Amino acid sequence: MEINTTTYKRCDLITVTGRIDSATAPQLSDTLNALMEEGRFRFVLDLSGTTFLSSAGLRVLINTQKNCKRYNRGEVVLACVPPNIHAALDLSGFVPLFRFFNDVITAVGNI
Amino acid sequence: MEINTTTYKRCDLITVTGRIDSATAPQLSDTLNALMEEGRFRFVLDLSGTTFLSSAGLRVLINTQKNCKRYNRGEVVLACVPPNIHAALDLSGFVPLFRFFNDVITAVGNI
Amino acid sequence: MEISNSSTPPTTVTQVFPGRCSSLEKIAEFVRTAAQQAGLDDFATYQVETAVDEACSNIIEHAYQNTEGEIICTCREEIDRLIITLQDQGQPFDGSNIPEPDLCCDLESRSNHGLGLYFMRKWMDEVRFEYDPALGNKLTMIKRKEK
Amino acid sequence: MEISNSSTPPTTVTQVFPGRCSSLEKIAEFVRTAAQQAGLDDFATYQVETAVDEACSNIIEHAYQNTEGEIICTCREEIDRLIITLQDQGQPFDGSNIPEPDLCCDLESRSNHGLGLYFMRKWMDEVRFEYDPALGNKLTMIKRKEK
Ligand SMILES: Nc1ncnc2c1ncn2[C@@H]1O[C@H](COP(=O)(O)OP(=O)(O)O)[C@@H](O)[C@H]1O
Ligand SMILES: Nc1ncnc2c1ncn2[C@@H]1O[C@H](COP(=O)(O)OP(=O)(O)O)[C@@H](O)[C@H]1O
Repeated sequence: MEINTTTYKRCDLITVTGRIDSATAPQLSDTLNALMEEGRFRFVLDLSGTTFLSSAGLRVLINTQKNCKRYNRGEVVLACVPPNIHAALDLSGFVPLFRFFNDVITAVGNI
Repeated sequence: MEINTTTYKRCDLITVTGRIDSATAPQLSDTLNALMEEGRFRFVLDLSGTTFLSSAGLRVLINTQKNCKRYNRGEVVLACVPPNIHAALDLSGFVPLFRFFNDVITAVGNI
Repeated sequence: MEISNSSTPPTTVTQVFPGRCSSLEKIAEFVRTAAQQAGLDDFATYQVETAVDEACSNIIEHAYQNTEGEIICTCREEIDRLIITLQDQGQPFDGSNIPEPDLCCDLESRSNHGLGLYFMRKWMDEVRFEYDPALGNKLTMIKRKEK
Repeated sequence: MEISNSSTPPTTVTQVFPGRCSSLEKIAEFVRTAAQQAGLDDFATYQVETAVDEACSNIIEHAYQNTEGEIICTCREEIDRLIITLQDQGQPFDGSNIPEPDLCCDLESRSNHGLGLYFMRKWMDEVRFEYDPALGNKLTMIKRKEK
């Protein structure tokens, strides 16, 4: 898994490439926690290059979403979610808990 | 010239393809004025596909920038400006009057 | 160790992996190859990969509790199905009585646990837990081929 | 109407365009082709295209004041330069005494006019205005080839 972070005035764009499983989810969690400790709570997660997402990754997503939405201070939105991963999010009941965007620009523009 | 407008929560992305000259500048002006009348004052102009920009187009840019910046209500930023067009903006002394971004996402994220 | 017999079903391949998170990617590759060879489509393959990843993550985390141990993974293709078995020597476990998680829509009250078994059950056609004091845990998961 | 003679310099091509904004794109193509054939690089070609567009826009807007009229455009390639002339029958005009615009950096006080002649002067090596009561306005703009 590779994580790329781009910080904009408005939000952070987190691009995750490869697998998000029990081996790699802690790294994603660390990245997001470090940003939240700096007071950043608006995240666009670009999953276009994510090939796999297990419940370990789902746990990071839900924890981060809870933390961001608290005090109305931010939000995690998901961009470019591949069909397999969307199916996993759907089965987990996560679809109503996140906003989804088909491309990164729209996500960054609407967060 | 073709103009495509995408409205985001945060801003409008205006993609201009082709020539901005005395024949087509009024159309760009109309598009921007209509948006400003709806109270929208944050514009990302994606010039990646713009092949030509004359003083008629520069006039539209400066007028819109003046209007947007008034009362601190917004801004025009320029994205993906081709070298020839950047040279025209530079010669006109417009470079200090606009923020430039190399890609649309960064522009949308920072406006 | 990889054991494989003839190339028309039934076909059986077995591989042993160290029970560590760093094995998950290799286990996924092993299972994905077996699923593709069994003719499962991309989504069914992804479902199998997910179920196996969840099961192995649980073995590593809960059965072995992050101590040393092995996971023996066997993929058996039959004419109409792919049968995956995972064997470990960790703490005995029977997941059959664990209830489904509550997938309520309210963010704050959503638990961040319990999705692993849920994925296994929803995305495989059959999930069976067995324990034998000599052989340890044996989890069998079956995915039927599309008719 | 297009007149062209031999293909080694001097070469002269002339074309007549209706003095309307909708001609600007065709004029640009005509001039761009001549500039490319004269061996100007991409940026020099863009500079010529800009100067001609500005000059023609002024003819249409100011000389003809959006009434009917023609613009005769001639591109003459010499060994070391491209010479563009634009002729019109509109109101006589001599741009030589028009001062440079004030390119101050303050947005609010920036004028949105006066850039046309400025582009022509800055991006061409020579700009000359002539008026003849019989022939009308003749604007000559010269771009030297890179040595
Ligand atoms: N192989 C196993 N060995 C021991 N306990 C397990 C095993 N698999 C699952 N469990 C128990 O079942 C619970 C539910 O598992 P699961 O649905 O995968 O969710 P999670 O791992 O997120 O808690 C776990 O919290 C754990 O207590
Ligand atoms: N061909 C022309 N005929 C008559 N007046 C002209 C012509 N070209 C330019 N002018 C005058 O010179 C002024 C400056 O021209 P220019 O630098 O192109 O800027 P702009 O067209 O933006 O005013 C014009 O406003 C106009 O009054």
